[in-house]
Amino acid sequence: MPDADHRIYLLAGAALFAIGFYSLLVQAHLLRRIMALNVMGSGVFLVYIALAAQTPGPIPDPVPHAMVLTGIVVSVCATALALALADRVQAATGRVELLDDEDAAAPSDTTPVASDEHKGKPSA
Amino acid sequence: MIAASAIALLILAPLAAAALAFALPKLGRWLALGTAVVAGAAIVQLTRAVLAGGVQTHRVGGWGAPLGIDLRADGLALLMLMVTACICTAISLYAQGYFRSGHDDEAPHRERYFWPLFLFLWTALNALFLSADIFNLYVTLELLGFAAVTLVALAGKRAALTAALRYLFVSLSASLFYLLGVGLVYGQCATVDLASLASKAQPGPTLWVALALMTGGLIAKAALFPLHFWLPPAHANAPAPVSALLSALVVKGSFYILLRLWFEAFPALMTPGVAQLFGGLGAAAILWGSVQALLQARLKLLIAYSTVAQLGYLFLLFPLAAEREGGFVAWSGGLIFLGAHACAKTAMFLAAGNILHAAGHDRIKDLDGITHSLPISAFAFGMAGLSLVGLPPSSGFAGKWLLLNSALAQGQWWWVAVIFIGSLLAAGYVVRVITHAFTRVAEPTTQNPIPPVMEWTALTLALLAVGLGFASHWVAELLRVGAPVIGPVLMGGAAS
Amino acid sequence: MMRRLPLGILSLALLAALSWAVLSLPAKPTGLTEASLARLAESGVTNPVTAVLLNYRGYDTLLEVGVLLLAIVAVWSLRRGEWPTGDLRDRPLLLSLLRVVLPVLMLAAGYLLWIGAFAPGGAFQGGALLGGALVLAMLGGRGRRVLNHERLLRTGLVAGVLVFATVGAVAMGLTGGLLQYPPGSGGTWIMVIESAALISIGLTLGLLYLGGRPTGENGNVPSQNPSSHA
Amino acid sequence: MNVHGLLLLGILLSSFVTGLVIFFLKEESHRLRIGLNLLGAAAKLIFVVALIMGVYRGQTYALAFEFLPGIEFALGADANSVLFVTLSTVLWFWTTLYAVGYLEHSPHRRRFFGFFSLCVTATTGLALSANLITFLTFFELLTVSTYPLVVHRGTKEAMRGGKIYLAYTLTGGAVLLLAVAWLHSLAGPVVFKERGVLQALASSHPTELQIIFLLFMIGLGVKAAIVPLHGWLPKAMVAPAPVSALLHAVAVVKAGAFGIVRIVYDVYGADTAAQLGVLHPLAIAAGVTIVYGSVQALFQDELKKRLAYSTVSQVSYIVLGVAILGPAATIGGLAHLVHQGLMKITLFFGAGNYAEALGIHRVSEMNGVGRRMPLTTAAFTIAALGMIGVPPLAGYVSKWYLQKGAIQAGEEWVALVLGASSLLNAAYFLPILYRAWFLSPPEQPAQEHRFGRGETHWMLVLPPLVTAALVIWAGVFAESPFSPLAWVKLIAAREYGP
Repeated sequence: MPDADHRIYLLAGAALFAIGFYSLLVQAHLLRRIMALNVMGSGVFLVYIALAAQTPGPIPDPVPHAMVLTGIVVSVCATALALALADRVQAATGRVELLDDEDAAAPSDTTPVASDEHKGKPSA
Repeated sequence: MIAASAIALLILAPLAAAALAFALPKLGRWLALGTAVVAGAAIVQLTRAVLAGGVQTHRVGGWGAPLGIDLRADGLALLMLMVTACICTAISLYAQGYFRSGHDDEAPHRERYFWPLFLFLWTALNALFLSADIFNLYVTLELLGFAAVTLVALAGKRAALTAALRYLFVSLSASLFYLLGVGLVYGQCATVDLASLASKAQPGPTLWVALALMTGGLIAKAALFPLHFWLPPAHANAPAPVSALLSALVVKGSFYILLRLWFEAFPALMTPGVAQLFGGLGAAAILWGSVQALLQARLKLLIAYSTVAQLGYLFLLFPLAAEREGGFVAWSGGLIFLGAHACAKTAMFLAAGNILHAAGHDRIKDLDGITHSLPISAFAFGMAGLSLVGLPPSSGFAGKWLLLNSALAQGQWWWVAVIFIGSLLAAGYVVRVITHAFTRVAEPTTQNPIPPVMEWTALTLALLAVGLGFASHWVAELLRVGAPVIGPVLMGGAAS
Repeated sequence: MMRRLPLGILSLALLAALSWAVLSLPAKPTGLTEASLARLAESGVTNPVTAVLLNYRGYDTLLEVGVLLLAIVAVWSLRRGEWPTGDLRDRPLLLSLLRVVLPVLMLAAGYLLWIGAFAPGGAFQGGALLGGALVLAMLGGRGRRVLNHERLLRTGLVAGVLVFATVGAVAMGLTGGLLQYPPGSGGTWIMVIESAALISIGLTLGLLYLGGRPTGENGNVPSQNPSSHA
Repeated sequence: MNVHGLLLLGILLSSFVTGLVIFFLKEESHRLRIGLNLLGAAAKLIFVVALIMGVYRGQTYALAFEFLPGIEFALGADANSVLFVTLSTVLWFWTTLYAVGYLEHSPHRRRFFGFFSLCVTATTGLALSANLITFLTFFELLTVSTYPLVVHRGTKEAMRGGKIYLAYTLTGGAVLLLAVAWLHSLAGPVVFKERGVLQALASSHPTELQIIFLLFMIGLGVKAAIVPLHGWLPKAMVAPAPVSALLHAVAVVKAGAFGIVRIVYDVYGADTAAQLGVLHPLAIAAGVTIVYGSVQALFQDELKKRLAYSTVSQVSYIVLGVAILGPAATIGGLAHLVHQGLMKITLFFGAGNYAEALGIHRVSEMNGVGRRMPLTTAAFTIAALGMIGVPPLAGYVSKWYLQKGAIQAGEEWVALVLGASSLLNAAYFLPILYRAWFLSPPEQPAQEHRFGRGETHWMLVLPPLVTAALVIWAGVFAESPFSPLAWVKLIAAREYGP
């Protein structure tokens, strides 16, 4: 078992991950969901850092460091993408939640008609 | 040296092409075709090297695991690379026509962004299949996920956008599960290298949880029942070439990682219970997906649910190949089936795309007129259907035959029953569509013209799906290189 | 809400499993510290993290730079950017602040890039500062002319990936190994990669703030391009 | 594999290539298509003649390549193959001619003749298959290529018939696949061989072999229309006449029957099968089918339906012959494989002509057709009498050998079945002949349309006359060395001889 001062970080990471997962499941608002994903991410990174910290040696293990750096960059990109997409969804559906069964509304919606493109999007 | 540069090319070429396609939008289509040529050549070289010299490993930066990252090309990886190259080449051709025909003012914008995104997807797939490092696999997964989600959203319709966002949520959370699992593995074994994990991994709480996290994430990405809910809307509402890519390749990426994890990195944890559990989920997917496909009113949704079902067959590989001794029958069977499904499903989605393009709808009940005016697409759909149902001598048959053979030889008759019922259901939903090709119509209704390249790519892939059956012998021999299981390719009487 | 209870239980189960897993980790995990320190000399840099990032596991970073580029491509394909609006004359402080801060940030970014070889720092940290500077500039309505120059932007954005890939290929030509730098010259190669990466990362992070492609970019029909949202 | 093996390939390709080319022809280019069709049919005929002569000279033919380890795609020409391939090739030639005449001016002829050729490719492939996998392959190809022919008319009724046809045959195919896979997992790759290959297994795994045999019979029985698996056949009557002719006389039902011959003689071996006790149930099923089919036929007014049920009954003669141990029964069954084909195709040609020329579909409308279409009706009559078993026609010969075999095997009840069925045959054929010849035609006939001077287009008249002539020949010259009978005696000798 890891010693006490690392245990706390590891457990905190686990807790953050679980909390994030829970709110991802129960929150309807897209923004909250995206934030939930970020919380999960932070939990994962915390675990990595704790792992790096507890290795013996003069410095903390640099490998998990680099991995976390990679992870952070990826999660920044993910957040940006999610936000942009969420905004498109809101523009198209006029709501900030995901309807439960979207493909029910699909058949009329998939006919590639140009006018269909414009509907529900606020014009400049 | 040749093998090494082939491996590097397979990753660098599409990556550079993607960047260039973004910097110089007008060149996108040509860059894609160029990539197809380069990738094809590289794969030929690599295949030669592997068949001659066995598994090819390249230590990036010359460091080597555990400090560095290894790229590895064995039979399995090569098969996946070949399938990817075939499908992506076909898509590059198909898309040439797809974005130029049809008359909505969105098309130019779509094409402008399709090419770089498509090339990123290709990069991600090649990198994924070549990587031998579970953290590096995480990066490739994210690359793959972002590209796939954005390509779905490219359709721009409401349904597509919603489906894309749901897909993104699933994909991101799944990746985080996987990433956390990787962290725990590193904490336990101090390495993320697939090859060296097998020796260091001792079953224990950490590894069980870690593997559970990774598997959960990958199952969600691979849309294995019951985590398939996101797939049908996403695959059905994406643009035709994208639907094809998603069904044929993207979901297979996660399945591939699952194989690597359970058969190569952590064989110690592959208990009979785990194997049967995978098989059970696969069986459920086969039955549920097929029944759903039978009930769909829209062609693309039918095909998407068929993907859910066909993915189930891949997971029968776990219980049937779990025994290292003689597991090779199911191993080669499942993977030949994978290739068959990739070609057949691509052909189907492309054919469906042509129909949707020509008619402006894909309601199955109103298809009568269409198939008369698009005989080639209809024929392609039929051919692909043959392989999907598993009629001999198609490659789908070869795969199912091997799975059946191993199930019978091991006395796991319940999988035989599942395959039997699944095939009949598949026949059901294929026939449901095909009958419309023969119904009598007064006069075919007028439709948008379809560029020939769109029809012929669909047909070519369909014929490939059937014809590859004759190559399955060769494929099986290729798969032997570096396979985690051994035994004859076929069991029974004289052979065993 | 009916769904909350089962989902809550599920999450608690997850938490329990995770805690169980982390608590049964080895007390003193070996990790790769020794290994990375042992070969630090060969890596061409003295900061172990940078060594991992750009040499030991440089391939990860190559794909990561790819992810950054992919992100901007994806966001641009989805939306049109929105410029921060409002009359700048209401914010004299911001404008005067910018005059001081922007050059400093640029400088700091460059410094971080250089120091990365020996101490904490590097292209990503520098890029973050650069991105911040870009955001400030946009808030201050500066550099619109540059940001409307599409070709220039795209070139800057892809620079990181292309240089990185080229370096990897060239190194392979010399040593036969992908991203395997000739002995002793690792530092130089890394510096080349990082400077290109710095620009791309900074641009990407800054432009992501726009939330879409700059309005200057001429799609086919800019006026009524449906996927726009300005 | 030897150079002679290429002859087998030639036999397959002569129709396969024709089919593919036809798909890519323009719908309008009739002459070219007709030319191709007849060319392909003629080429096939020539190849087959060459094959027969070769086999007589004792030349062996084989062609094989591996497409899965241990699974060969293998063609060969043993006595059984030659029997079936000759039948299907000869009849295909005349059916092609007939179809060309019959479908003049109808839509989608490109599609029709394309699949028509594929269908025959599948049939000849079945005949030439040297192992189970190859057989299975062509069996499924047959299903797939006949479906478009069945639904060719595209009407609601046709589509329904087609759906039922597929439901039956695809399920049958799946069961067959199961049987083949299971047998393979026990015995390894199964190559057809006189007297079977399972003697060893029969003692070690009797139960498995019995179940597998049952699966085989279900899978093949669907196509052979053994009661209660016959449901699709009357429904498939919606197909155009030439298709029905092909389906009933050569392709589908015969494929099933031939498959049963293969399984019993060349996979299990008659003795092994008997020793496993699986032949007797089969014989009973066949007997039931014979009687049931005949009784059903009795009550059909629609001519094609009546013929369909007659097929149900007649095909089981073959099965019966196979199911009864002993050379005589074998001779009877195999001879009927050929004779029934000749007779039945003639009957369907006739029915087609009545429909084409006189718009007559029902027995009750057939008064006096003999006077209006003497040639067609003459042919029809010969075939009908043959079916009843009037000497010296073909049907008489096969029935006689069946009787003999039954008595030899001590299965007296079979004699009763055959007798009853013959009476029933008479009961449902004679009234037709009576109406046709002796009743006077109605004053204003149904929509009649004439082709030139003859009673109808020559392409429609010639084929039935030829096949009728063959019916007589097969009966009268039964004992001559150049008759189907002579050939099946050879087969029987090999199966039971020393």
